[in-house]
Amino acid sequence: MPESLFASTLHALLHILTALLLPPLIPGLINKVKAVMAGRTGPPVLQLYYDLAKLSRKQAVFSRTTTWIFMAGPAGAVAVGLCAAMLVPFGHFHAPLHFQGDVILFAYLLGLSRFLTVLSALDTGSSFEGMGAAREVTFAALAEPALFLGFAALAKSTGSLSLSTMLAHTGPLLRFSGPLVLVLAGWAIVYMAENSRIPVDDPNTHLELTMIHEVMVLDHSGRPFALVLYGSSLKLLVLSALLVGPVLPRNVGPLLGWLAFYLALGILAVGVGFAESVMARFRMTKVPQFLVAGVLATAFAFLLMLV
Amino acid sequence: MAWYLIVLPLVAAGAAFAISSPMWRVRILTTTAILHLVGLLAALGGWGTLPAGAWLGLDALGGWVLLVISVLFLVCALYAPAYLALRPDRDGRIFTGSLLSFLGLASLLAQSQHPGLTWVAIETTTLATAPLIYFNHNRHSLEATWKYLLIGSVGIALALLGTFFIAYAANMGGVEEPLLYGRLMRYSAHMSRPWLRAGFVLTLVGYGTKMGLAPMHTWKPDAYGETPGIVGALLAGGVTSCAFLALLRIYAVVSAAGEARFANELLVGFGLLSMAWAMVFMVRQLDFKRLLAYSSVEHMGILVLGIGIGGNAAKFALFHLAANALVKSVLFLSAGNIHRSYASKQLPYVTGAIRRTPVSGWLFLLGFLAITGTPPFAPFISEFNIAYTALTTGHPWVGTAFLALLGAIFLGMSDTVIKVVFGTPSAQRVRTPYKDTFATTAPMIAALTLALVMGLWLPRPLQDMLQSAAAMVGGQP
Amino acid sequence: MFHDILITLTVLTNFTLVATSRIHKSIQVAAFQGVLLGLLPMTLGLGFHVHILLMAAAAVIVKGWFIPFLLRRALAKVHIHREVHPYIGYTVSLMLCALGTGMSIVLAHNLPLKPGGPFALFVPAALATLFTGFLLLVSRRKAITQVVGYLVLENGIFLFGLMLIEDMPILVETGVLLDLFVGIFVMGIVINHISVAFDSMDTRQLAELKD
Amino acid sequence: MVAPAARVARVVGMTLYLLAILFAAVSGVPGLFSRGFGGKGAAALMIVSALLGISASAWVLYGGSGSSIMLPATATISWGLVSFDPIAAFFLVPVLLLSACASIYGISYWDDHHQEGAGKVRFFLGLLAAFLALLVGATHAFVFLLAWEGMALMAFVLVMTEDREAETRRAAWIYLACTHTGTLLLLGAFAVMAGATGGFAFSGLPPGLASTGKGTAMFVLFLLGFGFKAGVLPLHFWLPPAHAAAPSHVSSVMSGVLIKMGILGFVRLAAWVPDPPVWWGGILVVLGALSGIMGVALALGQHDLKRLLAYHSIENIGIILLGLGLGLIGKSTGHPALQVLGFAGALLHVLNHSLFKGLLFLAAGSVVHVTGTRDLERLGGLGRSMPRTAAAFLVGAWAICGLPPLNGFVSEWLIYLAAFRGLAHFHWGLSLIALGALSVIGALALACFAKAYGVVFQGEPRSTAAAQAQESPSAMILPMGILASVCVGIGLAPVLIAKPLDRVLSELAGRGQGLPELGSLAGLSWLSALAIPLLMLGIILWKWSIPKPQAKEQPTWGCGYLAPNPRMQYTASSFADGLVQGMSWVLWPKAAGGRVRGYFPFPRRFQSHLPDPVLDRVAEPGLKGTAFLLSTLRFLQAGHMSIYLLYILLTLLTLLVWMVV
Repeated sequence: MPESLFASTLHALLHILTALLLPPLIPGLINKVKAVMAGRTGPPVLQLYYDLAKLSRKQAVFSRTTTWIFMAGPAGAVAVGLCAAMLVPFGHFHAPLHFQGDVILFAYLLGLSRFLTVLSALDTGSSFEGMGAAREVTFAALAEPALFLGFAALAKSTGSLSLSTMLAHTGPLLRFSGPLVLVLAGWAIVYMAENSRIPVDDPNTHLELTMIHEVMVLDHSGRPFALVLYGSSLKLLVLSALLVGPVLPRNVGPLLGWLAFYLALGILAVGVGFAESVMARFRMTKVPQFLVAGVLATAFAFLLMLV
Repeated sequence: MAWYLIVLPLVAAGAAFAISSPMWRVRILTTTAILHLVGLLAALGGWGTLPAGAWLGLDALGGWVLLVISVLFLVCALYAPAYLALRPDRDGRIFTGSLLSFLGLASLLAQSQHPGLTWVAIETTTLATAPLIYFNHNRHSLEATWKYLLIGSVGIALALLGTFFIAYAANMGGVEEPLLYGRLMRYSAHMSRPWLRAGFVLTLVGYGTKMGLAPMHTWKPDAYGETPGIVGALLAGGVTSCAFLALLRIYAVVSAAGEARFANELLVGFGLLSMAWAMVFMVRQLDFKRLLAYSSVEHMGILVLGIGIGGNAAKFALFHLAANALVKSVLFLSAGNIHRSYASKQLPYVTGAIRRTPVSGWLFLLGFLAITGTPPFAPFISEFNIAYTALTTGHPWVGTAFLALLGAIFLGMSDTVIKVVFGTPSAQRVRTPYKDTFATTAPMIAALTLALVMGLWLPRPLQDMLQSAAAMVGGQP
Repeated sequence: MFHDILITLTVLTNFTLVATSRIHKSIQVAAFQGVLLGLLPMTLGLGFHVHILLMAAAAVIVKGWFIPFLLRRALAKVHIHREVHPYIGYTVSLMLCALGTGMSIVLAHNLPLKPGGPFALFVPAALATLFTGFLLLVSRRKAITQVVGYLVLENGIFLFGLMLIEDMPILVETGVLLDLFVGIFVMGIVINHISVAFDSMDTRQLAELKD
Repeated sequence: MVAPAARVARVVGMTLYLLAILFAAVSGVPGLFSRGFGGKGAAALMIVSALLGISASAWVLYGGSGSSIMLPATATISWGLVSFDPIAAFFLVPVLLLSACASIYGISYWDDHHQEGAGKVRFFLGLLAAFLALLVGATHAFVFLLAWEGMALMAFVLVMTEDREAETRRAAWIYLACTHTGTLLLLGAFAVMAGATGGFAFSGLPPGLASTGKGTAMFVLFLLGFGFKAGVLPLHFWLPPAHAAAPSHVSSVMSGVLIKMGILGFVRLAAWVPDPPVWWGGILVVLGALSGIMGVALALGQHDLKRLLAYHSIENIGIILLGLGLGLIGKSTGHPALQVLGFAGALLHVLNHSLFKGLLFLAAGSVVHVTGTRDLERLGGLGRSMPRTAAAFLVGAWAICGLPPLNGFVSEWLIYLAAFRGLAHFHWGLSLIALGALSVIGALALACFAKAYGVVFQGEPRSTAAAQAQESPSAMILPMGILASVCVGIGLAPVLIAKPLDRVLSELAGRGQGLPELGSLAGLSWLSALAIPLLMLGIILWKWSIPKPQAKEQPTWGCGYLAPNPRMQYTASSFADGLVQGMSWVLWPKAAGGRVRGYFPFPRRFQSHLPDPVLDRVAEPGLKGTAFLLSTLRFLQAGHMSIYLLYILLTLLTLLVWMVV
């Protein structure tokens, strides 16, 4: 869409602000929904903001086994998350950074944040965190192809290699057409795996042996832990944006567009909260099959587009 | 023709046999070798002009082969003094005498233009080299000599019959004495085909036995395994070359008579069979001297294969004759040194040669690499070109088989060689006083260098000589 | 005519050689064959060239007397009289010999002869004798018997050489005489070393070098 | 008639190139005479050679003109040709850079006082570098084979350095056998090629040849010959043992550049062929996917640090082949974009892999040097005792996983772009294969290097040797620093290598075919635009999160268990177990040992390992079986002379009968 320079700067600013400020809201929303579903009052929606503020003032305690990587991990993850956020379109406006091939960069930034998290987990030498790290990389190996096959499908339909155009205008691929639905289904699975939500992982159980993400950050505290929490919520936002992008209404005005985006985010969060409160998490051994289903879904999407 | 090339070594042989001082004997040996090479180079100036009707004369083919033998002999002669010094127990008389008389007879062979004379030369070479094989005077060397003599004599008897056949073929064609090769080739059109073919088959089997083509090669591993390395070098590079030359002469007549296709099929068949047979026995071969013997069988196979393929390959078969002789001398001499230092030539006992005899160990390794066709050593050039000609001139399957066999042989040979050369010397073997010295290694280094140079550059006159020798084998008189 | 009879006798001696088990006898027969071959040149009606006489003398003296003499002496040294347990039994040897003779005849048919020579039987006989020599070499165990085999093989070649004696005497003489010399040389080894190094002359003991 | 200036300009590159070869070749010579000075002398000469060579490459790649010289005639092959064209210039850079780093490293890694035969190692390393440098410029069958075999043999001797170990001898033999087989295949290929073109010089092949039977035979032979060297599955099996057995700086040169010479071969082939059939590219893509996935999968299961790295070399060769294959498809179907992106990605990955794999092997070497073991399960916690080595290894791991903002990402990104663009074309299936393979490889590589770095450098030391580790001397750190900084440099400013790549690409496209510039197809500058803020942001946040000095240090939380000890840490095997078990249907891991039973169990051992599917399951049993079959033929020479004479008789009879019939 032809935009004036002013408009686009405005959009960019809004985009950046959203990326910086919005993330902690989403987990809060999800938890609220879950609490309500469970008939509890639950923590306030802004709880995570409070936690972050408190943690950033707290003195950190850390294992003497660790090296600088232990600290650098969370920081890097946040930085990476922000960069990734600059690539994803929020709604139907071009992301602040968009160029041919940013899809791949986006996917690899996710990989990078995983790498850093895993390393800072291993840095403690705790067998629990080692276990978590092992699971993280194992499941990611299955999530990655699903993500890329989805990109492949979209790229083939739009002929573009940039998220901004790929997600915003899915070309001949109509919304709610078979392939797109399959892609989104596959990505939904990726979404749960990457953000360690139920049914892949349970963000707020405390049985170390059953956890993936939580168990990797057992030893973090203080500011690093704040970064960890913020980073994961950021990841949640980014992937949500990826997920809602294609289904948003097109060719609406800027204001409506942004509103639609926020609304969609909210709906997604509520949906996640709902899902988490009605279903239990899988046994560890079931998770791979679940992820394979995601791969198959995206693969079918690609094949469907050829017929 | 050059009488002195024949006479000089024979006289020297007589002298070496007569005098008693070992020191003088080896001096005679080395000086004769040097003089022979010098004289040969001088004589080679005129290889082009061969007087018709001469029984003796130095043509391109004979000149080339004799040059190879002479160089090889020089290498061995330079090695001999140090070796004889190591073996005071043995009588150097017969040894030196036989060596020198072999040189004389080889010169006779190379210059002979008459099949009968050629045959006589080969026969006498056999007799002259028999005492060399018996050098060690133990049961094994006796057995080896017995096999060498009896199998060799039977083979040569067949060669004589073959020569008779060809003579009869010529006789039926109305060709009278003297049956010089030149005349045979000129009148080959009239010769009786059946006799000619039968004659070729007989000479092929006969001289093939002497060369060591499978399956007539059976004396070879025993003989090479039981003789000193120096004799092995001379047999593998010299005696075989003599037999090969004799075979080539007959082949030239046959191909001049237009029977080349018939002969080529036989040669290719024998070549491949020899390589395959050698391969079978080189895999897991624990005795590294027998390994070299089989490698010699393989390379005889390569020679006849090249001739059989013909054209460019024939030329490079002749080139390979030289390459093989040089590298084989390195291999046999270094193997001899290693054998001497370990007092064994069996694998479990001989390991880590680069630690006990560094120079010989490295030379053995390099020689192995050279003989298996590693550029830029000379054998690579010939093997490459033979393969290339085979693949591109209508023998694709022969070429493929050739390369496959080369590969398999490399696998088999490398296994043993690496075990011998690397690792730590095994504790079971007591260390003999032998140590690498300049005298026992310099000749090998020289030979290897020569092989290297040949791979990169060959003087123009030698190239021309090679060319016309190949043409001669091809049947142009 | 006469030479045909001699040739026939030669072929018959072949059969006797492969059939006999006593070493003395085989030496005798070999000597007899040598004499036959020696007489053969005379009967060809080629006149009495020096060459022909030379050949005849060489054959009769060396093959008929000298070599048998040496062999008998060797035999006296080691006390063996029979070729026991040959690799190939005597009856089988006989059959093989017959087979070989047949093959030689077939082969000879494929080798056209100069018209009008007295040599009709020479080629088959020569090949048959050659084959017999081989048979003895292959099938016997004692070194002496193998030497006899080698001599018979030579006889075959000698027989063929006679066809060329007229036209190219030098070739034939040098060849044949040298061959005889080698025969003697080989025997020298047998007699002077093998019987010493290995107490009997059984060539089974000469099979230590192998893969 | 060229102007003198132009003539001078033409010879500059070649002169420098030849000088570089010369210096490299002699670099080991001083070491043979003086023990003390040897290492430094070799390093100095090699550095000079690297400077000369790299400036020569720069000259050619940034606009200077390449040139070629004729070597004198041999007895047999008319001319030997060496030409210093952009391709040679491009490949020369990693060769000399890595050799120089290796020889600096060698000063203290393999010094005269501690190791046997240090002079030998230096001498042959110099020769190896020289042969490699000659090989990149060889454009004639004879010179090519000469350099090829020379390189292979030097490498063989270097692998054999510790020949007292039986394992080393075995590894070296396997390597020698494979490389020689490869050479024979190449020999056949060149023969066929010369038969078709009538010359041994690498001129462009005549159009239409590639699709004939001759062309097919040639391609297959080249594929096998170069594949052996490059370590393409299933011809990879020599690679892990050889890399594990060799001294680490040698492994870094071998893995960094030696196996790339197989790729060089493919690149040359791609340059000669004007009209490659599509299936050529297709085969490369399929083989690439296979090598990539299997390579990284096998790497996951290793617990020998150097074997792990070796398997990753196979994986990266696979990635390079994916790029080459896509480029080749582009060339045959006439899609310039595909061609540019695929080839550019492959070439850049060649450079990148040699950088970070060299770096990784040097770092691994310094670990081995200090702790004396390659076994992951006995290492750990080295990040604190050897911070520099750890940092170097981290950079290498980061880059090899293809993570932004390092160089590994740039090349994989280009190949991804090629694959994505390929989706739009007719042969979308191959592109999809490439895409899927790349994504799987990326994820698995990340897992594998998280494991490697985590187990070696993080946590608690698992053995006393690891506990007493000290940082390696600076002569070993310096080369790692150089390589690491180049990795970062390319990652941050990939624009700089766009022009050289364009030069090589135009060479690859063949004469007269204009290609779009790489810069116009891939927004390389965007990467830098994003990478730099990313780093800054990360550093700022890191600084912010670093706790005050008086921060409390505690032992790692044992989740309530009070007496944790180092042996309780998650091991390398258990880290990879999930993935290995998941892929057990292709990997066939072997496990021995029982599970723990009862309330008061006795001590139990458990060990698992991952045999190489080709070497341990096919090649070795096959060779053993063949050898046995052949040994059953030994009866043919039982020593009985009668039998021997019988052979002669039978031969004679057969031939006579054959003649008559």
